[in-house]
Amino acid sequence: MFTVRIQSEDFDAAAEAAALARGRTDIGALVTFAGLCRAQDAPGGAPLIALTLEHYPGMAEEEIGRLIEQARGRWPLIGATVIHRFGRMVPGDNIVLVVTASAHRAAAFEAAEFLMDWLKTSAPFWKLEEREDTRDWVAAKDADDEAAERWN
Amino acid sequence: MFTVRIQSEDFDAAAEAAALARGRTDIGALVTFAGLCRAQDAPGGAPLIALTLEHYPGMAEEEIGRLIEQARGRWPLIGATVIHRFGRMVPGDNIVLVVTASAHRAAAFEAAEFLMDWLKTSAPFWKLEEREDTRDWVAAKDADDEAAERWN
Amino acid sequence: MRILYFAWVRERVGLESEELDVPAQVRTVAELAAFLKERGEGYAHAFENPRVVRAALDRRHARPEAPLGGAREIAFFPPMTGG
Amino acid sequence: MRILYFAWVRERVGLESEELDVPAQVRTVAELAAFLKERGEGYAHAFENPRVVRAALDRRHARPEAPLGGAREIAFFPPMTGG
Repeated sequence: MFTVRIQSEDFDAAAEAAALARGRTDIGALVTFAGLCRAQDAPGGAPLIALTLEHYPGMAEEEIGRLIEQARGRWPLIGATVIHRFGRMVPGDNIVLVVTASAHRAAAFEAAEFLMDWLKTSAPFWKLEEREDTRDWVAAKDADDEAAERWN
Repeated sequence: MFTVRIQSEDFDAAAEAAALARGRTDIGALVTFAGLCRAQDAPGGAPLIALTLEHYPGMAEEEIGRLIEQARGRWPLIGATVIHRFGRMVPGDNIVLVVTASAHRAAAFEAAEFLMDWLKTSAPFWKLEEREDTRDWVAAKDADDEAAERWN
Repeated sequence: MRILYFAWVRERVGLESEELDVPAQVRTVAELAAFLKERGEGYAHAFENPRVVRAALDRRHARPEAPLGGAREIAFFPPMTGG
Repeated sequence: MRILYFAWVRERVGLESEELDVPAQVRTVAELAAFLKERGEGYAHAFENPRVVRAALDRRHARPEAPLGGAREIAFFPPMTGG
């Protein structure tokens, strides 16, 4: 089962992982990654009040679907679920969920990392950070590009 | 929060991950690994009926605690939970849970993989497999030793 | 052609999307960005550093040299920061 | 000294644990394994290939050459297969 959802509502990581595994006896490894909104990026910086995620409807689903297809070509996945939220979030809120299921742990771990690395650099989402006196679009990080490039 | 539990009862992966994140705003990445009992190891082999996990009470908790200390020395972890079950399990059942929480995804992913790799080779647990006509202790895999050694 | 703008490209242009008749001599993504840059102050600001503006043609990432071809939709946006 | 056995080492020895007065000349983990091997058929089977039997002294992994020292508990078991 391979699923992509782009939604403003929160998700239930546990329920999504359980849904992938339910009734199956061929899954040996289930990896769940949840990305959350943090209050502070840099020590001493002004705390984050909220994050607004803008996305490109239609393309976001399609691009993540293409990433899942690439992951399936590289690892023997039994299932994967990716959920990415949009809209306004406050510290502690869920932003993104990746669940991967495979017979063995290396495939599940690597596919989850691959999906997260590429989500960051190729899924059409943009973060706007609100702090007390500022409102800034987050700049893309070179470290994220490098994380994605390591799979090439 | 760092927790080790060795138990015969099932665990709730979702509740454990939620417990690590509850009320915090400094966690950016939460990785959950669940290892499950599979019905079949080799294609064409006799299906597994059940798995019995034997463990060394006392040492199991202590050894996993030492692994968590090593992981904390290598990655900036905010929290980690490891639960390993013992007793008889059937295909589809949970066996082991590792949850790691960190500000950033690379640390959370790597620490979870490190803990799983070392759990396999150094935590005192032994699997007995029941198939229709056989009852065998699982042999340790060279691949698992190699997976653990890559962290050295 | 339908043109979409996202994040600070959208804010600078001042539009979420628009329909535009693209002149025949504008053949690539980069040529369209250069054409848009001349349409006013907001566009000039959005495309002031064309190398940082990314594009997608019919919802697939496209390089600056990609031909517009028969694409019905093009989007311009900053490097992505989701996940 | 308290001696524990796990998995197929336990099954072959036929005991989960026992208390034993270890002779003074038995100083290391390997020497104790060799000493146990002579105690009967089950022990001989359990320790037939001493290199595959692992040990823990007071609940910490110990190499064959590790001295027993003042340890109160030693465990013998096959390579671990948890996780």
